[in-house]
Amino acid sequence: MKSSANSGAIIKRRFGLVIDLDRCNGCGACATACAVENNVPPAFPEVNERTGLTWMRVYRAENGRTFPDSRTVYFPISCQHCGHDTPCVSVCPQNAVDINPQTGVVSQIPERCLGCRYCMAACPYHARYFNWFDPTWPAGMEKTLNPDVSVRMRGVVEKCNLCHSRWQVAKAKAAAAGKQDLDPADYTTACAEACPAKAIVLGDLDDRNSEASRAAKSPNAFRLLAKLGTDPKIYYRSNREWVRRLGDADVAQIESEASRG
Amino acid sequence: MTNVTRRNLLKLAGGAAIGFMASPMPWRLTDELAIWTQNWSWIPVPPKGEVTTRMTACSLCPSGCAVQARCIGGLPVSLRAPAGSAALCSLGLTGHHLPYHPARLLAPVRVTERADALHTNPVRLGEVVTETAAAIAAAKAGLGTVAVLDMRPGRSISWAWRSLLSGLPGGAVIAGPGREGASLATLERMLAIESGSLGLDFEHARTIVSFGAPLADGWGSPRTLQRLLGGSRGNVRLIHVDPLRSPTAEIADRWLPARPGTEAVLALGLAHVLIAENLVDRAAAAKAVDFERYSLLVSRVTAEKAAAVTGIAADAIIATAREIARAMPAVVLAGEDAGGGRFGRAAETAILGLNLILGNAGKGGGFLARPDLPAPFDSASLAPVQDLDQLPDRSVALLLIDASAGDAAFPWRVVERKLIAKGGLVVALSPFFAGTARHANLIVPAPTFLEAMFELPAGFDAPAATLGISAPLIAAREGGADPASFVRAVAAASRIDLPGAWARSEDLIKARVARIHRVGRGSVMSIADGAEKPLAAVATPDALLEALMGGAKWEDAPSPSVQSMKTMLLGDAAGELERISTCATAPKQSPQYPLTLLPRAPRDATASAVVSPVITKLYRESVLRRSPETAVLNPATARELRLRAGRKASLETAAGAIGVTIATSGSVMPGAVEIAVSPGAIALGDMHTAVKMEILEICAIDESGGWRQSAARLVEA
Amino acid sequence: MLGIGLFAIGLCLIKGLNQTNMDNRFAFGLWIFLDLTVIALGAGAFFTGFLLYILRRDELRAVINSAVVLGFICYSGAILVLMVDVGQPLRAWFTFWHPNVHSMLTEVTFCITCYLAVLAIEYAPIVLRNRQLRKVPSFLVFEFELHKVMPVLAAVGTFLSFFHQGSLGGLYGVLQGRPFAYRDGFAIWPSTFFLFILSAIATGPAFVLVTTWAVSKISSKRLVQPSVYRILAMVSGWLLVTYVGFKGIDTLVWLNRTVPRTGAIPAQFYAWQPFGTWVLFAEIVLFGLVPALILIAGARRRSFALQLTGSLLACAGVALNRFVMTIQTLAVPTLKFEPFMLYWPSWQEVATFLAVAAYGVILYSLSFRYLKLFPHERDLQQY
Amino acid sequence: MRHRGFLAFGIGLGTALFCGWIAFPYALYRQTEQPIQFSHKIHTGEKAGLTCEECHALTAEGRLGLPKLDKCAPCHSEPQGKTTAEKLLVDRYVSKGREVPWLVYARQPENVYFSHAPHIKLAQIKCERCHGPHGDTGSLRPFEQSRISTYSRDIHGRSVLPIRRTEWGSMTMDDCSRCHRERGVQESCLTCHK
Amino acid sequence: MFPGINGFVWDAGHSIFLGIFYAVILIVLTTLIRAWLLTARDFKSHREEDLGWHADFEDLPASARACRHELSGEVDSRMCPNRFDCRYCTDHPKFVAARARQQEAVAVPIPQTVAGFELPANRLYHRGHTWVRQEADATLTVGLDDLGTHLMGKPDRVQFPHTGSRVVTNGTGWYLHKNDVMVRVLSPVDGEVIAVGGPNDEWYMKVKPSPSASGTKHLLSVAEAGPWMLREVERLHIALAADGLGAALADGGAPIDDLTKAIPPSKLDDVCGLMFLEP
Repeated sequence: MKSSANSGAIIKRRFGLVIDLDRCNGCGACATACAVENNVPPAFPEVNERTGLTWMRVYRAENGRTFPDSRTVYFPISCQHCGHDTPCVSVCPQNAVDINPQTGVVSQIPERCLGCRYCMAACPYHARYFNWFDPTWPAGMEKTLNPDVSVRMRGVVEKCNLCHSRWQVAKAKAAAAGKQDLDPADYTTACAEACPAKAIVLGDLDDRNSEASRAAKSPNAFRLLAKLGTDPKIYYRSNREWVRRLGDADVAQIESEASRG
Repeated sequence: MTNVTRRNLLKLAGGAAIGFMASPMPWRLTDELAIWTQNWSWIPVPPKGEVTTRMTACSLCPSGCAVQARCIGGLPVSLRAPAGSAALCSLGLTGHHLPYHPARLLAPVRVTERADALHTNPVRLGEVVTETAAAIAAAKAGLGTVAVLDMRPGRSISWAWRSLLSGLPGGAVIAGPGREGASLATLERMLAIESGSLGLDFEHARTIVSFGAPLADGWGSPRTLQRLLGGSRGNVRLIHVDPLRSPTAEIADRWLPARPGTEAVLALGLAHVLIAENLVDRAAAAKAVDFERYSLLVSRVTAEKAAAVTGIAADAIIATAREIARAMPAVVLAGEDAGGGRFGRAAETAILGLNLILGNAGKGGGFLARPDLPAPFDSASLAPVQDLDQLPDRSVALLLIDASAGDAAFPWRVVERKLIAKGGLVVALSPFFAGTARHANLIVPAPTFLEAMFELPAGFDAPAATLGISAPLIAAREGGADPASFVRAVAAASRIDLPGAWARSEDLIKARVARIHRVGRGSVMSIADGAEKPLAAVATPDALLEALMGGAKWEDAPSPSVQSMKTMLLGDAAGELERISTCATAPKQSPQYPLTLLPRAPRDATASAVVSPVITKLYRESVLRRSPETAVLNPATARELRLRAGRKASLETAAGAIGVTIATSGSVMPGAVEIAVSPGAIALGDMHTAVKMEILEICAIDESGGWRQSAARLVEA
Repeated sequence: MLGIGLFAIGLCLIKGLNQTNMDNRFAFGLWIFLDLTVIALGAGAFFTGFLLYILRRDELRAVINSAVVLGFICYSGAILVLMVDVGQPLRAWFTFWHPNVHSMLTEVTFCITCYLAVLAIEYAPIVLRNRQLRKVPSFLVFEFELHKVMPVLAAVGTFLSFFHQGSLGGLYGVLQGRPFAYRDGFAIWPSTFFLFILSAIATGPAFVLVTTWAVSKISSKRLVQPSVYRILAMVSGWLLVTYVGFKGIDTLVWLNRTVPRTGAIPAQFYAWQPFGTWVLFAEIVLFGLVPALILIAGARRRSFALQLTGSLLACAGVALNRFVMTIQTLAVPTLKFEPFMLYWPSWQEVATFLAVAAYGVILYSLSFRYLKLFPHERDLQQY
Repeated sequence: MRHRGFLAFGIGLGTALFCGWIAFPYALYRQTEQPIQFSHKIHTGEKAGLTCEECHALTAEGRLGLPKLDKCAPCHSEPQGKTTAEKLLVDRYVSKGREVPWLVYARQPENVYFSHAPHIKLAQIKCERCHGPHGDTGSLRPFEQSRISTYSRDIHGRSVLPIRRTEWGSMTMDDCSRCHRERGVQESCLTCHK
Repeated sequence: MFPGINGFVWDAGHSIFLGIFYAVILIVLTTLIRAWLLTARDFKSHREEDLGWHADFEDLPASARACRHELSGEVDSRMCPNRFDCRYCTDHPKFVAARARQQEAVAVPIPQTVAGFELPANRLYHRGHTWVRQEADATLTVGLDDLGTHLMGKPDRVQFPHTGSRVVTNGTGWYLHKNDVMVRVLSPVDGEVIAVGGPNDEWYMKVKPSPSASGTKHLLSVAEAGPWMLREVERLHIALAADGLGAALADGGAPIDDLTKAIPPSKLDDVCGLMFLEP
């Protein structure tokens, strides 16, 4: 009885990131740390920015003015972990994508995926990536892979899962100590941890006194393409008006020379 | 009859089909095959084993950040910054990949050039030593001089080199060209300080006037950047002078996009306003021996004139000067760029001279003289440490490159022209067949980060000398050679006896640590718990070593004083500055080369000869950073010259041409071409792509050895 | 052609999809586009069957066999390509074992596989009618009985086809992440669901007409009565009119209600060359209304030339529509700061499809040679 | 003729059934012997009287697995008895300080993140629930691994059919999720997959 | 997919979707099985011959399927609805009745030869170019008519049913082999084969009509045979005309006795198929 009560206890969290675009200076440490943490393989020589695997991808965007008035902003974009009408969950033909009720993380299970890429067509953030190549590391470098994350195979889709392996480790640690819930200090994402400017913050958006939820409520916080109604759990904030306009969907197109070339 | 048998066969088949369907085989087979696709033998399997956490420090760039390694079965699988210490850059985060980099050398090699591609053939270490010894002999016999190109001066191995060179003709240790903080040498000469070296005190500066110092791209210790980025930026203001809309410019309070090459004029212009408006402590400034001449010289460079030359509005210049004066102490930097190198003597003198009239010498928030780290051993005679431009051209017969602890990006020609015409030998100590080492005739594989003990002497921007140690976590690969023992071997082979009882690098480091312990000054800062305790409290040298190995840093007690014999505002560049101050207009662009080529790179792309292959995430798998194959123009300029984004083109200067892809961005100064110097294909681990000429090789090199800008043109293919 | 194609297929299966020019933005490429087109054209099979067996338009008996074979070829070909298109063909059965019933793709997969089976069954009697095979009495009798139950299968086929043609449309209509493709709809079905059905059944007969004509040109035989062509043209024409009508309404609703709600601006969709507003015009008028009118006029005036041009245009129209839904949807950026992208298929992609096309041609010509695809052929030889 | 037809049919059926039911399972699995023999019975029985937890102990990170050599060394510094296994253990491993390369029957595949901690500590599940009563087995059966999927045979269970005679018959995903459902554990892919 | 498989839940979506799916599968399967059972049944009731003819008849060109009353000009255009089995035809009796009335008006002269082919009056003719003569002992003699004989000439080999076996109307009568072309001759009557003749005899089979056999209504009287024969000759002409073999049919008045000599083997098969009613 006790046991079942124990394991049955419901813990609902809504983990999300809040990214301060005014702090981000585009160093890319988040992308690198992410790749190291999640065993994302390096690029084949043939790979380009259209076929690469970047769970955390930093877009460079400009305000469209020209020198010296041109200003640059960096958008670190991972899976936005939509909470509602999640585009990818509903389209996957074989339940390889779902939302973890305990964390609100949108999962992508490479072992179940058949590589139809419908979810990629569905995702407005292009946060899902397809393994066009077999995963390969230089000889010996497989010794540096993270044992808590399985290496994906060619022909499947993969994406950010808020370093879910770290969540699992933290849960296990808590359980070993007989605790149901993990200690927030034990769980943060690689990108948040690596950011030199502390621009990325992970936290439970429902937990009123988590730093993340407070930041997410700040007046200058916004979510990408919010109007699509997918309720993403990744928030961005910036005091610069043009940046917010760039991130939100209901303003006229701003030419973006940046991500060209 | 045939019909009958056929019919029977049919029935047999039918029976078999039904039978199989009724057995688990087809279904299990389908399942097993599906699972097989999850466990393909060619998918790498992560290691299994005990999870441990170990502390060390990053030796890949001079900052020496503290590192916490997560190890599986003793081998690091991820690196991160320990709580409370500065975060790691992309290079540091992937440092544990470098021992497995495809460019990693596992045996000494001889480099030969065939069909415009470099090839390596393994040789025995003995051969390298004898050939080096032979070259030394030849040098002694008058063929030329012997020099060591040290990419990380200040390490105790430098003393080993210096004692090796001391007896040799023209023997000198050359600090890597264009390295961070090199410009301080100029300031040191202007101050003619007797002992120790200058250190920067950012902590107390209220204004940072950065002439091109790429603080946000890794310049100086990350602490500075964090202070600038931190929400509590509060009392420190950043004024950034840079033709590039760089990340540093993005975070600057004021950005002055001076035309490339006119920084000196801008500096003089600022000086003019500061003096004219009495914003400086004249009395302090007047201490300088050449103050009269200086003030006369700057008096010529009015704000208007400076504006005409630099392209920055006169009132902006005036406003800047006032801002500086308002928020003192204001430290002025002539920042080197990891890809663009130094400004050159004249410009550095003009820029750094501002510090003197602002009275920053020996002031908190300015420049402090700090005692050097103790030498690892005493030696009767030591070869000097010099800058490259102090070497006469075509003089060096034997050049030893010590790239064992890191590398830097510079045009090889700046070194090449110091070598004798032919018969000169270049021997490199480097873990990788990449970077500077590619220009050597012989390469000895040194251990790389995490494979051996590295010492991390103070960054130039620390107010006091500090020492950290990067402890090895991985067993050194077979076939490597320890730099110190290589020095010993060479010395032995050419019958030079070296002072001190040391065989390997560790011995040198331990010896130095022991000396520090004997000095007894300063304190030990532990990373694990952030506790700081006086060195006196550390009982034995071994205890100190242990602490440092565990990630602690020793920090000398600060001594905020600069004993300078005489201050010179014009240093040894008076002549050049005279000329600069007199020319009244912007530098002309030749019609043949209408563009100004600005090679740049962030530190994490150049501090090591190679980067982890996963750094492709930043360069090739996304366009966050532009690869060395991409030349970026202002759209307007592109339109003028009828160049289209995305097209292949050849980027040409007087020195040569390379193939690039054109990109456009509004953030680029009209008339300029921005291009990254690193990382190339090899640095990223792609050994198959044939090595083309690299961008730095076509950069023009000015008289003071700088290569920040060159006249160039783009021709669409 | 088949050889090269098979080689290309081999490459894609062994080396992986890096052989194609698809990428993370163009997750779908040439293959999906052509699959959708081919399946739309294959609709002729079920719709002719529907007209013949359910609505009892017996004139169509003249083309039903050919239509069925066409359908079979289109569907089997499409599935073949899909098998190459997915990253892990060996896991394809997961969709049946762990289906996500909310996904349009699941619906498509189920329906198409079922319908292929049905088509195979419908194909069987045509094969069994072969002069040699019918010598085996059991075959002959089975064929006879099978023929009697054909209406049931036709009904099932019709049901399935209606569904998956729709689901193929829904495939894109439901992508609320892609304002360019997203459509409002009824219940769980976006409007594209119904539009695809309409366009498919409208162009199916047209395609049958075109192929019949082509075959009779190549074999220089008269295969069916002109009246059959007329019926096909008439059916196709009127359905096309209906389709264009609804499509027009849908487009207006989409531009004025759906898109603004998603925060996007319709004008942006067509701001990127080469996909200007001309695409919209071509889709609805040039290859929609025009062929419809031509077809009807042709049927009225008994001018075969008109009927043929109309049919060709109609087929082109459905292809264009599928192209817009698949490729243009992916080309149009969703985030403000990302670029517009284009994509060209690699030779492997083209070759793979050509292989399937070759397979189709071969299978059809074999059927034509040995089977009786056009029952009236013989009579028409007489006079 | 008819009769002969049936004969042919029967033959086909028979061979197929044989291949499917008997030959196939035999051919599917590759058998390897454990490096040395080991008797759980002796260790758990009155002889040593150990409990599972004493060797298979839970670490602070919630990991639990086979005991390392340091667990064996204290008693087995020199052979306890005459068996070859004993001799091997001491000579080849204990004395050399090399870990015994046990082949793990119950190892889950790469894509699964399984931690014993929640199952033992929170749900209080007994070892036998999943591992069966091998605590009192006298010897180690050979390790069987599928030639195709590389899974240990214990994952799919002894029987080639997905029919479980006992509670601990197999360790497939369905088994996990069945138990989870019974206990009302919130489930999603990422609960167990990594 | 199935309850119990991981991920399956009893929600509306699953129930509806899978419900429909299984329904479809079920329908398809049952349809197939039904077809199969019917097949089995047909074999039990030995309908294969009949069904064979059924299929063949459908495949016959329209010209070959004209109703006998069209041939005799009693109706302008009529396709035979009963596969030449007038015994079960509802309209046939009406026509006969009508004819009876007419015959009172004018007596039709009975031709002995049509287009050079003999049509003996004491025989009944079948559309498959066979004739039937009712013998005194109530048996039926079956033979190949004049056109058939001329068409095939002297067959190399004749393949008869075993004496004692049953033949059915429009089922296989016997096979004629000529220059490796095999021609199936339809049996004009139901009954048991009691004797077989051959090309050398004037007849091919003697048949004892089965009690169930309901007469010879379906056979053409010599009067009807005339127009029919004309039509047949015309069909033959057209068939041959395609390769300009028209002339081969008749040199002068009398048709040559062995057309196979004149017709290229490639074409022979088709021509025979056309004339002997096998598509």
